[in-house]
Amino acid sequence: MQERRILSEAQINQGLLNGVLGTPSWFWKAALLLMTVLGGGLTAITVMLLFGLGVTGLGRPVFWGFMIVNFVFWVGISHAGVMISSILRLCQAEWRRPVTRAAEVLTVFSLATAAIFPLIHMGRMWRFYWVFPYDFDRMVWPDVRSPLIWDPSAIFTYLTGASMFVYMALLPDLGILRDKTTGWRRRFYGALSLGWRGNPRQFQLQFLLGVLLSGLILPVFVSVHSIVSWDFAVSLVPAWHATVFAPYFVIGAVHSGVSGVVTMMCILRVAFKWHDFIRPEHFDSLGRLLIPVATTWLYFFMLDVFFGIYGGESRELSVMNQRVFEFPWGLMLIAILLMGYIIPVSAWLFRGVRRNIGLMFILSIMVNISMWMERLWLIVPGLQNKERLTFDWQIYTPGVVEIMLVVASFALVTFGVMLFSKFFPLIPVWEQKEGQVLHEEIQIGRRRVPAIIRE
Amino acid sequence: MEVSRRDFIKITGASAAGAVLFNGCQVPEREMVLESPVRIPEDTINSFENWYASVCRQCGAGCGILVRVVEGRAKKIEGNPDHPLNQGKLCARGEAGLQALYHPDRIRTPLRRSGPRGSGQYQVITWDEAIAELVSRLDDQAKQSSADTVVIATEPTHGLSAHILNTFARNYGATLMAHEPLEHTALYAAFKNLFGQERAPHFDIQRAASVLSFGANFLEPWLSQVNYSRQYGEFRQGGRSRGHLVQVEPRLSMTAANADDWVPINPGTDGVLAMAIAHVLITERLADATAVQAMTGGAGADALAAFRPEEAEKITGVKVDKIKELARGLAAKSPSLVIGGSGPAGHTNGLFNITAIYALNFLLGNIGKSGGVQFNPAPPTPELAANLPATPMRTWGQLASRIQNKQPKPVNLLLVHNANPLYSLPPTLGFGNGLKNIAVIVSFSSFMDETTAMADLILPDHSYLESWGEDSPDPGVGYQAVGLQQPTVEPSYSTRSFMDVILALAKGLGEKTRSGLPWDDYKGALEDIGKKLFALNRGSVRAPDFASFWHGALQRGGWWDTQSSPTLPNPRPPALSRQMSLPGFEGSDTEYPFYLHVYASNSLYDGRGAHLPWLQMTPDPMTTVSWQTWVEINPKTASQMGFKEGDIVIVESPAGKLEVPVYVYPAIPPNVVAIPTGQGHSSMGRYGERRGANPFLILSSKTEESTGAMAWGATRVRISKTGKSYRLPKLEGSVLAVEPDDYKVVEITR
Amino acid sequence: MQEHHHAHTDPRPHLPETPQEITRDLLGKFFNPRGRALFVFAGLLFLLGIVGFVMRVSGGFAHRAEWGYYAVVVVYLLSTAQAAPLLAVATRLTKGYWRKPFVRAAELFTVVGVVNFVLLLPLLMVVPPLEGRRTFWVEWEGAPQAMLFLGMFGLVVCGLGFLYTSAMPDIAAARDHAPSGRRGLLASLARQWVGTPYQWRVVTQGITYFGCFYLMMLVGMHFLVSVEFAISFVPGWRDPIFPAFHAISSIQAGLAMLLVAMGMYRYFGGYRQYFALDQFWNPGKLLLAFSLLWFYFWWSAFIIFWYGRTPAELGVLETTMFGPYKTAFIIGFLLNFALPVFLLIWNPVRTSIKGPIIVGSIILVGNFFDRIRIYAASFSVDPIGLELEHVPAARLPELADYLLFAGVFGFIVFTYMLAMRVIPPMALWELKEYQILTKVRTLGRNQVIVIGKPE
Amino acid sequence: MDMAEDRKWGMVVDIDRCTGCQACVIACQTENNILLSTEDIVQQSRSMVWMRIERYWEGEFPDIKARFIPIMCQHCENAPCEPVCPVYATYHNNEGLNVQVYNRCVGTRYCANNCPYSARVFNYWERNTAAPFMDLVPPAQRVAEPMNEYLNPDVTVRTKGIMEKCTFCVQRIHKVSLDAKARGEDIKDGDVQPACVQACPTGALVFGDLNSPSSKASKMSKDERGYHLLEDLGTAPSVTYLKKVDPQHAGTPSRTH
Repeated sequence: MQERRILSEAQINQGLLNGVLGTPSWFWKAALLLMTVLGGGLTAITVMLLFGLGVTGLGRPVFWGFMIVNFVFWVGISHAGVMISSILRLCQAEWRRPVTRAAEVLTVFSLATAAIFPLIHMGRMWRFYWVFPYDFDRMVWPDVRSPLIWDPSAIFTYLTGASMFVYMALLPDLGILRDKTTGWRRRFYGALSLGWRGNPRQFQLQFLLGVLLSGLILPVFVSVHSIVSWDFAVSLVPAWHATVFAPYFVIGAVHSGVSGVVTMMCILRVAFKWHDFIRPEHFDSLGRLLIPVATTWLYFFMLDVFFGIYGGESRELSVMNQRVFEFPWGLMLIAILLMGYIIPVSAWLFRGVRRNIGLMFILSIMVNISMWMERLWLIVPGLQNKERLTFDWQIYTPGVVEIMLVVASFALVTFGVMLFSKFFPLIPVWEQKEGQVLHEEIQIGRRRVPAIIRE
Repeated sequence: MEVSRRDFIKITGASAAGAVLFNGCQVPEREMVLESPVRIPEDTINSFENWYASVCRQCGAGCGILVRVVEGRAKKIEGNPDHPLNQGKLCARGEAGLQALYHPDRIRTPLRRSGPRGSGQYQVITWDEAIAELVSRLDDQAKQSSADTVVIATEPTHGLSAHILNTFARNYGATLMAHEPLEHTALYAAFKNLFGQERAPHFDIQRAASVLSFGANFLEPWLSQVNYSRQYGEFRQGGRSRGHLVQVEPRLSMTAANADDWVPINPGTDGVLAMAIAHVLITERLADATAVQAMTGGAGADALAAFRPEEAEKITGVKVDKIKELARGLAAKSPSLVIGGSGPAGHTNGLFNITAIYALNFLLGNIGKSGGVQFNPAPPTPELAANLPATPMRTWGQLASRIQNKQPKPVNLLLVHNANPLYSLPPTLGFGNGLKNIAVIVSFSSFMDETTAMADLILPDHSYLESWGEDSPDPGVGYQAVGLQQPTVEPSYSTRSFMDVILALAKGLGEKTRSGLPWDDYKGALEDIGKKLFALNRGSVRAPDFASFWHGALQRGGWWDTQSSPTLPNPRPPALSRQMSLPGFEGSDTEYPFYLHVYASNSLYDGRGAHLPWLQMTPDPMTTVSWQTWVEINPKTASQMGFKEGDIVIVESPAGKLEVPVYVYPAIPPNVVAIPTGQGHSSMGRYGERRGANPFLILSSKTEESTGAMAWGATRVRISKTGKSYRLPKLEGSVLAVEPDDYKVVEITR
Repeated sequence: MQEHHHAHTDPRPHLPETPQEITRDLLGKFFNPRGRALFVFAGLLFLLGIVGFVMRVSGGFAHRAEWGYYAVVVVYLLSTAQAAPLLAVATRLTKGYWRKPFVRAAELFTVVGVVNFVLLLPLLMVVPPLEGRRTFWVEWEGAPQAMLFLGMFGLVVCGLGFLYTSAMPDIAAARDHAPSGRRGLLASLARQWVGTPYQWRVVTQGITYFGCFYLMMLVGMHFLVSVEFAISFVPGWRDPIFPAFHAISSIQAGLAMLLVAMGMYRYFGGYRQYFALDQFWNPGKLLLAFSLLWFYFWWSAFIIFWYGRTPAELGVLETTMFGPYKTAFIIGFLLNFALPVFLLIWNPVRTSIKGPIIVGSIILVGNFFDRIRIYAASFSVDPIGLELEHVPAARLPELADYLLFAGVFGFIVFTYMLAMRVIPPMALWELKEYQILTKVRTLGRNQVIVIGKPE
Repeated sequence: MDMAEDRKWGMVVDIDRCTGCQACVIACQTENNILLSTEDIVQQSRSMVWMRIERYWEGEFPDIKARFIPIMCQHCENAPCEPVCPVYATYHNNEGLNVQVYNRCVGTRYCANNCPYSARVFNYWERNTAAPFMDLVPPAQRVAEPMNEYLNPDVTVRTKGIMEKCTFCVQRIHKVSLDAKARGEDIKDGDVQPACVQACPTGALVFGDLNSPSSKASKMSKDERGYHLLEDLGTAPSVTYLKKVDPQHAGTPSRTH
């Protein structure tokens, strides 16, 4: 780990809390911009409420469109946090330290955003609570056979878990903040920090909690996107009804999620001038992690495509035919493969690229564009050519409202993370220090080899 | 009878029970818990309903209907199972009658024009004023002994209403004309010539073994759609061996689509084909010998030398083998039935076509046979026998010119009822331009159609669901039948039945005019007819006294006598014409490369249904397009000319031009384009006006040579791009619906 | 820091003090190996297997159903022995410090591939013609055979290459210390290895590339086998995830195979001090993970079929799970998933030496039954059409099959022990590296082990 | 309904009789208070039709045929739409009907996605002209007073955001069975007639109790021409189609049997 500069605790505090204790110059401008976009999103929802979903581009038989695609996409992004924090924590990957918090926060906000979409997408969104086991005047419980009942339970479990994750990892920093602030903020942080003193016992408990949560949240992590994928896979819609969907969606989620984290790290590094904390070596490791992930994704992608044409059933073939040869799906397919795998992975093979922040930024964005398209490519064509009643085949074109909502969703997540960064450090201070303490090197002959402490 | 508590709740206090359930104040029985939300709206409330029998007036067929009335509101129209014509069935247009009753744009009171003509500014007046004004105007004309400057235009009608109108017009001295865009003049002329009957014969399709139809769209609005459709069902799967239907027509119409064999033919040459078939029948000794004797004057096949299949092929474009196949098919599958419809009739040689076509029935010995052409007896009473057929377009042309140059006499007063000549007469006739020369135009329409919009005085008629009436259907069912129309709901607005108004006028105009019209209102007239039927003491309803007879008749929706054996005509085979007559067209084929094939829309018919949103939204059976007019073009032609679906093109004939979106129609010859009628109203209520295009506007004013009927097939057009495009509102999806080979949606067997 | 520390004070293998001692000790064991009795016994079973093989082949290829259990044997070898080396590959790529003692043990399994290659050949004759059945190779007759042949060939070659490259330095070392009798072979194998930096680079690079290729070939092979011998035999079986499930269950079995082998090394091979807790509970964790994945992948397919309820899919479930082969399926389900997970979630079991070994042997049995319910069933489907006409009745193994079952043990153990006598069964150089890279430091109050991780 | 348990309503569609005349479509509209498919609704491919007549082309000019097939909810025994609804808005009742419960529906539209027959239509638009901002909608696209007068009091008027579909005119079924019960009799075959069946001029549609062997529907559903739509999906529809008869047609073998 050549780039590591040994910093004093003071330097670390000062560097990592700059966003919280002071406000960067760009902050308010960005906030204003984002809020206007969000305003657009709100208008869109209001219009849908007033006139009905007619304002979207949906019709018969394409009843699901952009909003659902966007939902799947954001649930996907939300897999970054746990992937990084919990799995890497269990694997004791040293380089995770600066990445964890940001990833977890991204998880929380993207998941919350995702959860909005199925709700506003309902015909009677003001009745959303009917999917919860609450029956008072209806005298009928939700139907547990429906994937749309599995969905909310999985998502809200995951949301709770992820938030706890963030909070647990936040405790020590809250302590620091409490000591560094005055007035209402002091009281605020004080209340949140639950009397954190940072004595060894507290640290050990907090560490145990971390390990415990990591273990507990893993099944949820897998189940969430599996269940989302089953929304589609259990139905009879051609090209949806594929057994591979669950792992395919999960790995795709990790792919886009981790790329999302990369994007975010790039932005943070520049925005908060965290060059000492977010270093090329971290991007290097993320890049290396992404290669097998992307490859597995491609493997499942191929399985899905192969079995789409396998057996030559007209219902599947018509969809696959449309996906490959018809505009815009054909081009989309090429774009997905190029931007989702071929270009980035072949680039990540080179250490130089992995350590080049600018390139990593572009590549990670590229991956997520392709993943968004992939979800669209997966979901819509199946509905457009549903079954062999060719008489009913229809083309889906998104409405303005839907596009506005998609844009707004990106704004919402960014805004959420920004707001978070205003109150809490996006890089865990204590992990930074711990990492520095645990950092070791071994002398072998003339070389110094970086080493980890076997926990 | 035992009714459980729950049923009691359901039947009576259901809504209350529902409310309680829905608020969940109590835990009801399990079934109700699970089903309450289903049962509350649909099932537990069963409204208390009355059913009234009446007659449908959405077209001329006169089907019997039952109207479901709940709390004084008509809720549903269904076919009257008792009525011999439709036997409980009904068509889309009949179902949509409710919207004519509850249409937001109905004219609700008598109106007098207050602004310039056509400005749509009217002032509300009372009925007394209205009647008084009309009476005085008529009186003036009568006093100036210019009663013949009064023209009364209605739809073609028969029976009592025709009787009253005729009498009134005769007494007063007014000219009485009937207008129908797709008139059957030529058809009826042929019936008269061949069968010696004023009335249309009864086609016994259901018992026929094979039917050869020349452009007779009998499954679509043509003469009596529901009756023919019902028979068609039996014809196909009625238990006997499945009938064979062949349709000869330039375009694959809905009827052709249901035929076992569709024979595309050059427009207007149907007669030639029919004669060629006759030729084959005769040469191959497949025809009834005596008929041949009579029809060829003993000359046999030589008489038809001009129509040898080889010759016919050149003209009709139908292959020789096909012609022979058709002839043999007819002969093999007996009883057979040959019918011809608007297609062949709507040409300059219409009468020739139709005559030739129906003449085949003589050769095949179908006349009067079960499964062939059967004849309808005259209605039981002279009043019901009265008839007011459509006035040929040529005559309308003469009227138009008379209006325009006030020669020989001007038209001072025009009374219009259920006719919309302004919409459906080709502009080249100059009817529209002439209107300014008419002093007063009076309309009895209940909707602001084009003609009514020009009216000075509007005396809105009842909806047919609010008024009395009668109809002895024509074409009939082979025996005497009289349908009775009665008010099913109270009139919603201050409207008055046209017949009542006429009778009021007659009353107001004094004894001369009133002679023969003793009644105060139409109901009275109807009851008189009722009395006569009662006096016959036969048929479906018999009763000790008139009152119960009358109620019985009204309840069953009419009176009919299946046993009636009145004298039926026994026509002698006609002589076949020896030289052929070919259709004439407006526009040279070099300048105007396409035949224009105008056909009646399945839902809007000739445009009278355009104001009803239900009929507007009814998908066209073939193209599934609704709310619009389109021009059907063969795919090859379309690709050559670079048209794709939705491109708006200009269809131009010598008479005028239209802007219409293209529908690429795989089942139409490359040299023919087709446009449905019905749309393109400039004024027809919010749902009907300013949508689509009106093909009548570009029709030439050519007429059928001998009868003067409108020849709506006699126009050629050319087509050019506008560059504009439009998404056709259609039910069909984004691709041309063709079933995958390995999985048929519509499975087919031999 | 973690709770199991006081349970086992030092989980590391106790290596001899100096590199030289390691060499001497291990080569000593190499030149006079133990377990001759087992060797002979395995040899006998090997012969039995050959007999069964001959019987099968002489029985002719006409009746596909008869070959069901033969296919089971082939696929079982592919899923266990040929998958075992993966752990060497994976741990090398991820720099797992605990791999050092067992990499060679894993690599040696590649030699079993040679036997399986021979076994596969007659099976190719049984593959039915393409027309009239569902398949990938539209009308490319003979494609399945060709692909299977090439796939297996490539797999075996990669494997041997992998083994040879990584063993090169040790063979050389052995050559230098070998008694005159054995020097010849070793010398010819070791070529002119003297350990120049260039040679080292070749070796390390070679290991990576051969490893990666082996991984890919194996996954590809599982795809081919599962499609050509199972899916395409059962009409209406359109199951994209099945090849993935096949691969996952195979990796699990490979892991199990390796654990059992390590057990043998430790208890009967005389390598007790080299195989310590580290070498068992780390794979133990993986085994738990893969047992869970086994269920996840199986379930993702099952729920889709069960929810879809189309006749074709229900037919597949009937054929391979709940029909005639119910028992085999249930046993497989218990031994592959239920029991292993139940055992491994207990820390005392997972973080022990015997625990993982026992679970491993359980899984080895379970996998065998799992393969039976798949391949015996799919082979007995007849005729292969476009729709499953009737669910085939269960077939019981015949004598030849039983001989082959016995042979399986021989095929694996005999060839393996044969290889042990040619190639040093322990990676000397890896162990030495390990020895160099681990140090003990004092952090705060307690002693910690520091492990160097060279970039 | 006490005797309802052993009843299973079903329909038989004789494609050989169907002429595609659309009478059933409008009959359904008038009976069931279906939102008017105005021009823009049709353009947006959201036609509100519980029953539609599909037209399939076969061959090329001049040897071209058009085939009609009426498609409505098939009331599947094994309905894909039922298990996916989170709020039990659609379920199978004890008379073999696949009922749609409007006031339970929250409009996830999952059922519609999962219906292979695309038989379900969704109320994309607000239909209440009194609702706020509805005056922005052009008059020709609204159903204006007094057209509400003809609404069927036995059928719910659905609001926006609700899924709906053919109910086999459940209101008629229950009216008939209540009347029969009041008379103390059982329902006679042919007493219950959904609007489409009642209207169909050619008698292509037949409705009845498939469980009573004597009913016309159950007899016809055993006709050798009978087949089910998309049979290989195993949805077990209650609607049986009778194959079109075409003497000229070779009769392509189909995968269903």
